[in-house]
Amino acid sequence: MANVSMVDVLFALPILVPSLGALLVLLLDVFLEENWPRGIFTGVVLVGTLGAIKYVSDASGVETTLFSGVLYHDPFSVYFFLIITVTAALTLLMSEGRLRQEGIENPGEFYALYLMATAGAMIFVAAAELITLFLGLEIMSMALYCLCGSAVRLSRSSESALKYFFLGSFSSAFLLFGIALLYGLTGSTQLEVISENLVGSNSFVVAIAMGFLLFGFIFKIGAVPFHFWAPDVYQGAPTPVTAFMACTIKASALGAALRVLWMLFVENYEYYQIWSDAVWMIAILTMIIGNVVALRQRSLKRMLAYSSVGHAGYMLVAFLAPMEWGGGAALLYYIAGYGVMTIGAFGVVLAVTAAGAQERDGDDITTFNGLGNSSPVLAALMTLFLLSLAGLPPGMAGFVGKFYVFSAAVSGGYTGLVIVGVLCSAVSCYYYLRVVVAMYFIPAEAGAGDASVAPTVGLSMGSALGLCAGAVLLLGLFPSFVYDSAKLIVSGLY
Amino acid sequence: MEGLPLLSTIIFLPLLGAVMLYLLPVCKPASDSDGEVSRYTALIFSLMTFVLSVILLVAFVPEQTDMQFRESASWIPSFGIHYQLGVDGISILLVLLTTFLMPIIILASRSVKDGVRAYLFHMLALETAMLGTLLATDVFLFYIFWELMLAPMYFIIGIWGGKRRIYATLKFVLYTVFGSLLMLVAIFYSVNAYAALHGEYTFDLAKLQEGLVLSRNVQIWLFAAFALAFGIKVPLFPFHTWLPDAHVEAPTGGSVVLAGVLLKMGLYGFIRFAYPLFPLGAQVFGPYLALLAVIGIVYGALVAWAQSDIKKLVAYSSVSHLGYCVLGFVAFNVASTTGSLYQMLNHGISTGALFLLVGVLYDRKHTRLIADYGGLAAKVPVFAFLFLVFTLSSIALPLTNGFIGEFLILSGSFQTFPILTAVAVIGVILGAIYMLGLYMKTMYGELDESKNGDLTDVNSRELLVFTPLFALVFVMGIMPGPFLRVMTPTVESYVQNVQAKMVTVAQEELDYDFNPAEFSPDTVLSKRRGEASPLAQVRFEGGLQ
Amino acid sequence: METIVFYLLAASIVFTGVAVVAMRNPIHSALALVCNLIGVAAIFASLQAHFLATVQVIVYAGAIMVLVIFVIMLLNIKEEKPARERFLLLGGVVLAGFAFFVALSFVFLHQFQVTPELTDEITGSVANIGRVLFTKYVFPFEAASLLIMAAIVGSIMIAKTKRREVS
Amino acid sequence: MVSVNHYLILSLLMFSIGVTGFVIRKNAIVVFMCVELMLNAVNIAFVAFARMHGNLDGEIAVFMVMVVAAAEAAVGLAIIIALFRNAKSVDTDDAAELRL
Amino acid sequence: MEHSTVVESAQHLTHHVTTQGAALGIIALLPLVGSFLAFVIGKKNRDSAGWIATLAAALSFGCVLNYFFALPEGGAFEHRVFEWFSAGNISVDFLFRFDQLTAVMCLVVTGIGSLIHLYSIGYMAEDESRHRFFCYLNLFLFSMLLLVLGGNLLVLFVGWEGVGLCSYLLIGFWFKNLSFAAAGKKAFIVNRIGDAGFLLAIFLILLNFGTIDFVELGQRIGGASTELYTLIALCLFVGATGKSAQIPLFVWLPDAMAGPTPVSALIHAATMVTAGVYLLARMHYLFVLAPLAMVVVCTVALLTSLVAALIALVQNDIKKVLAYSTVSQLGFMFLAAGAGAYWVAVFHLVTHAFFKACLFLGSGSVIHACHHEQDMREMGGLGKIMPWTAATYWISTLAIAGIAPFAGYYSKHHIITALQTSGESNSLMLAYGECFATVATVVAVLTAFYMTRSACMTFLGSYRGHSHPHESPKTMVLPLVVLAFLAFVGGYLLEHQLSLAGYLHSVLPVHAHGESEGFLASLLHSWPGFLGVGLALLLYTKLTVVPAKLYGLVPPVSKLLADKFYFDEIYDFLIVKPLYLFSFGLWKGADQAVIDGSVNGTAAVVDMTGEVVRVTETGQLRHYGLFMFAAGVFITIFYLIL
Repeated sequence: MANVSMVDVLFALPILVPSLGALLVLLLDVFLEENWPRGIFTGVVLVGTLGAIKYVSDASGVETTLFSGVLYHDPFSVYFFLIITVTAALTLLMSEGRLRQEGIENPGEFYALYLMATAGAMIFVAAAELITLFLGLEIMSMALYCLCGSAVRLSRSSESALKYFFLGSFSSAFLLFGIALLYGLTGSTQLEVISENLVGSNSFVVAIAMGFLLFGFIFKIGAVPFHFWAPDVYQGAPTPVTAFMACTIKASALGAALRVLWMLFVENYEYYQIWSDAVWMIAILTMIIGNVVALRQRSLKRMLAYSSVGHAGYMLVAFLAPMEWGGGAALLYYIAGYGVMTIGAFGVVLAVTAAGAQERDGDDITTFNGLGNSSPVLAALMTLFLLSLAGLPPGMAGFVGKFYVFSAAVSGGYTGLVIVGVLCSAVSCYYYLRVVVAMYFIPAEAGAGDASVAPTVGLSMGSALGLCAGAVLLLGLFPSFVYDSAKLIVSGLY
Repeated sequence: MEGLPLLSTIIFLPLLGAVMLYLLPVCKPASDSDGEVSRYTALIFSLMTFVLSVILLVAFVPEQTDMQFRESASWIPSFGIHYQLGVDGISILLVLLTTFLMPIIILASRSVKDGVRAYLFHMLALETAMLGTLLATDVFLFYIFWELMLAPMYFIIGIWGGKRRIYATLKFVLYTVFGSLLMLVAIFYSVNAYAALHGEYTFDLAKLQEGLVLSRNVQIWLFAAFALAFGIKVPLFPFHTWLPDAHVEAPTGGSVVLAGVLLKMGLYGFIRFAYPLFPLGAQVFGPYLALLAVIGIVYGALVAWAQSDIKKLVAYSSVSHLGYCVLGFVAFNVASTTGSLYQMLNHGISTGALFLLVGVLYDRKHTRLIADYGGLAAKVPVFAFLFLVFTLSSIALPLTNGFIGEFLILSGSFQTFPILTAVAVIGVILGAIYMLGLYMKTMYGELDESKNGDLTDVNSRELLVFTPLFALVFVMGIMPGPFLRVMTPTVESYVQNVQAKMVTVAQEELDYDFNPAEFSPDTVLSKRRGEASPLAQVRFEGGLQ
Repeated sequence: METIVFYLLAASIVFTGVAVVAMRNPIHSALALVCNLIGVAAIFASLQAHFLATVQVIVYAGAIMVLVIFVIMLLNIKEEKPARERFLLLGGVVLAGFAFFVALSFVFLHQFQVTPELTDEITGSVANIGRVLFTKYVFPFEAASLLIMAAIVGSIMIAKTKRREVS
Repeated sequence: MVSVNHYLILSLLMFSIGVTGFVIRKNAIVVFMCVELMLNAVNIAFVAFARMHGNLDGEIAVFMVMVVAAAEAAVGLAIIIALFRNAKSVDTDDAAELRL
Repeated sequence: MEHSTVVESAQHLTHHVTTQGAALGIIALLPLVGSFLAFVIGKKNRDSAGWIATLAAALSFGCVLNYFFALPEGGAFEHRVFEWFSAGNISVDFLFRFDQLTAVMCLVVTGIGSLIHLYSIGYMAEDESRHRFFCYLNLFLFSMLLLVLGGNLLVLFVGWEGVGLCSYLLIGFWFKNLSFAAAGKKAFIVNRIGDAGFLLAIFLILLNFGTIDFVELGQRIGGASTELYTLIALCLFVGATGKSAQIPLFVWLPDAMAGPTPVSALIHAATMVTAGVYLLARMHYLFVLAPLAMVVVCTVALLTSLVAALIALVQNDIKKVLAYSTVSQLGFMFLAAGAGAYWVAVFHLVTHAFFKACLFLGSGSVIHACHHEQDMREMGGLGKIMPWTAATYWISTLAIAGIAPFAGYYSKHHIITALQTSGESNSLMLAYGECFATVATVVAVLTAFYMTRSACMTFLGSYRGHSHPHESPKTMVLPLVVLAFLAFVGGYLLEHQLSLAGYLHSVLPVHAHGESEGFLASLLHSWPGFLGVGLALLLYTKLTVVPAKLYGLVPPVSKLLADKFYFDEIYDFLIVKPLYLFSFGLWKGADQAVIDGSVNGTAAVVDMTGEVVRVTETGQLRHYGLFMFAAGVFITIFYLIL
């Protein structure tokens, strides 16, 4: 039993910086004036986190675990740290100065929780041990429950917090049971030990444990059949939180799930069949239901929620494709691309629905009518993000992401799954393009709550959207940069 | 010209123009309220592109049958994806058609009143996408440009279209996406099969053509996926119903580019990709495609006859005409394939011109119903004359361009599918019936003074638009030699190569059958455990052949 | 003896558990839950997890449940209205839960037929727990503080209300 | 003899009761209590397994679950209070503004 | 005849001493230039158009004469203008060839064409857009010359379609009248049906013989099965029926009379409609290998000539009578061709061109005089008012009636003789030869009868109309006189002095025929003509009440004849209407309902699925918990058990 060394602490800096940052926010909130620039401070913390990540990634020569084997310290974690921090920073940037409009009255607490959720998400992906993993999950979730309810005067915000909280607790109870079963089977909560000891176990029990674990992970990823919370919560929560959930949280859940499930069930060859069948079915259901139900949504946030469900489906396809054939790398790339385009889309929603953010139908699709005339740049950006989500050039990141994912799946032999995937992708074009229709083809009616007046964008939102758009294009045009390193990173997993 | 990447310049010059429209201060709506400056800017860029493509044609060596003016740069090395361009006798004239039509479309854009700049932007962007599609020799690059064609067209129909534009444009996009995504799966499959055999990924068309060895069964499926994507684009019966809607709702320029170039992309895809990659699949599907094409010829013609809307009539006539092109190609001999390529050019010119003519009428009277016109020949003789010429070109009267194409197609196809071609000849009759019927109903008879008494004849700008098209109708009808000479060497070697593959591959009837299950994680894991991977065996067998 | 104790405890746990679900009045449910948690603490104790048993009683049955009851009283919650769904659906849900239970236990019966060895060395004593907690599990332990921090901050943010500013 | 199986079955039974309660009860506080039931059920399993394997990882897990439960109690009750403030009800059926 | 003999003779007949480099293209090019100039200059100065066009036609005629005289016995001129197109195994030259057959055709086309141009100057003098008219007319000459000069099937086809286009334009010349325009369209479309057959024939020839050059084809022919020859021949014949107005595609020709009368004379009597006959003559080596096809040709031709003659009996429109007469005479030409006497067919073609052009121009003169009145019941007694017209018309009538020594007699006599002897060369005709000859004789009687009837109704008796007729101007009379002269002596000259048979024997099979008969014998052989003419004179000058009574005698028959056997109505009812309804049904039913319906239906199904699945979005926590739990249990159990 090794004691805690300085190295452990240093290498855990990416987690520690936002945690401490959160405390600092709270502390400063007490002493500073009412309107001190909390957002900027939080941004600085996140930038500091980026610095820490840089430090860690430079230092990571040898793969190792930290704190007597409860945290991984490997490129995989670093990659997800980066994704989590960058998406969190982008979300933060775009929501700068817009909290009040969304009904958030306690910015100090909000930012603190935001940082804590970020830290929790990092623990979640980096955990090498299931109790730590569970704790990371709970830190992230607990902060997130509260963030969802942060617009305290809005009943839909409370309602979304309630739903997210109860369903989240419900699912984590299942996850916990899964952990208990694995512990019972192997006598350890260390992933690597479990993976070794699991060989030869009763596959029935393993299957049940697998089911319970999937319940927990899939819930956070937001895939069918554990997606029911997503639309309600996405719609009810303040838009910045929604964006945070859709990108950062989903990314960390995928990262954690990828590592855990891969190590436990894929490395363990004999359980692979059960595992892959289950994920196969979930992936198909997710793609179909996510995309098909999105067709009928009028609320844009709800639509994006279902779209994110659909994308979870595509990511599960990559999840299924074997790592050697590019599944893992494709997933890593996809998460990055998906993150920027989704944040971009939510950013535009945030800007356009500013006036009606606290109304019930504030994000109705008619809000976008005539945006192409009143604010051509915003509309063009939204078009780019939506096309990217639909996987159509010039939305290159989405297209290349799908390309990687489906290509990996085909080489993995999942051609049927890919066919379903592309068909769903075709279906998804309809609802994405419906927004484009509203923006460009339907003129705004005077007076109504639509975009007859150009929404204000501002510097922070503008730069966030610009960064997202740039990332969408660059990731797509020069994907090798990310993909090749993703390949290297994933190769460390097996 | 040494050192200048000519093809890239041709592809991206229009895009540069499109961007310039937004960057140049003179094009700002404030200083350019009627969009004249933007029009001229766009015109200059499209003309420059045309000039460059003419230079390309001049420098092109027809006798060299492989790709010329190659450009290649590694793009996504892990998948062997290259930014790779090239032009050969099959694509060069289509490139010229594209660059030729675009200035004409821009000249004819006067009828677009609102958002001229955006309209021109989309047109130029579309030109880039189309040229890219024609010039890409990397499957991935091709696919990107292929999909890129959708977005500008979507906006062109959606913003500047008619009443049901939203329905039409969504239908257009969804239909096309539906097909092309399945093609994407087939591309993945082929690339993976190639990788399994040769141990490296590549999207290079030439390499895939060389090295892709697939069993008949697999080829059938992959070809079907490609055929669906391309068949929808052509459009082949029964995947054509998006076309009339899109044509009717699109603005004039949109219709012209749709009929003139976009539809050709489907057949071009067959020629460039589906057939060379999957010759056995092509062999199996060929007769069925021919059947569909012939059905399309007769069906399109019959339905066109029943139309009361001029644009819809012309749209259905496109279905019929493209049927000829497909028939000619799938008959797959040198004559018919050349004819098919030639007919693509002709269709672009004559149908493009017809759409422009309809646009002229629509600009003046804002109706496209046949019943609203009649007796116009007396009032607008020049218009009537032009209309007659393009009508005759459309029904393939000898000495117009249409005849050469149609004759080559039919006489060539007759050698492969005599019965089907005999049926297709019915289309020749029906073509005359609906086109002359249209001409008679609109141009002949007594003029309704109250309705069309104020109609003015084509003005000088419109005349400028039609003159090059008019000239081409006869030049290509009387002197097709120069055009044919550019493509025949390539077509000859192309047809020979593919036919040779059909024969040899069919004879060998390989044991090897690409089976995706071999690449499942089982394989991967067994490999990790040090067992012999089925993949290795596959490689070994592949090496033996 | 041990068996009898187990069955008694088990019976009480199941009974109080059912009571939690079945009671109309939330207060009754809460009280049932307290009993249930104490039963669980007894089970812990019977498994020689003394530290956990203690914490269970103090933190769970004590602090947490008091908080719950406090909230119930604060919000002045009355009895629950009957569900809108028909009885059949409820029955179905209960049956499904039961089926879940039966299926899983059927599976487990074949796996864990092990009688725990009762040894003196390794027990859930405070010392043993503490040793593990502060060596191997020091990071989770610290992370738990973050969790509690988040919970505190979050609940404050959500529950506190500023006076609405009049503009 | 009392085997691990006995504890496990007890655990599962309790878990099932919790699940059932979660699904059929409408009062948010009771639903919350059902979640607590489920967590405690898992705790029983953990402790039994810890005994079976003779290591303390399971007990540490239980300890952490208790922390989580405490945190959940705080957050959950706060959310319920917020909901009550906005909707004047703790009935989960009434909290259905967000739907379809 | 033995197959090999036939093939040999075909090879012999296409074996010319060809002379390269003759600028044959100039013959066709002149009218093309004329056409352009007539339009451009005529647009400024309307009156100049006619003269320009006439000059172009005359110059062309001059060129033809030049080559005609230069043409050596059994030789041919060739002019390879350029390689038109070539791809794969198909290579087509723009090739002109001038042999004896072409020479005859060219002379007819440009000669009569020039005369009709001249005539048109007077006829169209008052028309507002006569520049357009002359432009079209010259364009027609150009196309027609392409047709006859074409050295391969495709150049011929160019001309073939070109004349169709010009015919379309000229029929619909007065396009403000929609029914005229419709007549033009009908002509074009019916022709297209024939063209489709022609195209198929070209494809078949290309496929089986690899060439479409007439000479090469003649050399390569042979070796294929009789069925193939029959098929090709029938396809060609389908093309010919379209262009030359034979059953079943003859319906357009009567309607085509909507065009200006010179057009009817030039296109629909003298030249274009005979293109089918020319085609058969050109491809004779193919037809002689397909005896069955020849029987079909004969049968169709006989039927056509009979039906058309019967209809002509009761027409009152002077141009309609002439139109049906043309159809009937074209039938005669095909009879000759079908009997294997191709040169006779050409002979009749030439004489027919003389007298029918004259008749049409005469009728045009009458119509012009009567201010566009075409109904013969509104005429009468015009012989006194316009003697030149009347005289020429009568001469031509006698010519068409087949009375020696007028032109028509010789060709008709040959046709009937050829039919009688057709069994010698075609065993299938053995049984029918006599029968065909008999019917043909009957038709000849009918021809003489209805033509005399029309002449009587127009020129004899007293004027029944209301306008003030007058003799036509000199530009119109001069062509009439020339043509009448040709109709008078042309046959005799070609039979004896100029010996068409001898001239054509190097390109067409000419069977040795008996020594020339004496004048008396020929008068004797003209008995059908005398019979018809006499009967008509009797009925329409003396017993004028009888015809009406005759018609009244069998009303259904006369009605049937007057209504042209209801061909148009039957086609309309059986083909056009159903096809249009079918098209409409295809559009509404197949296209919109089934195909588009299934497309939109798929979309709707997906959409509805979305709607149905959306039901799960109840917004209620408990339901979500239940769904998740149930789904989790389901998936776990599903994979546990399966």
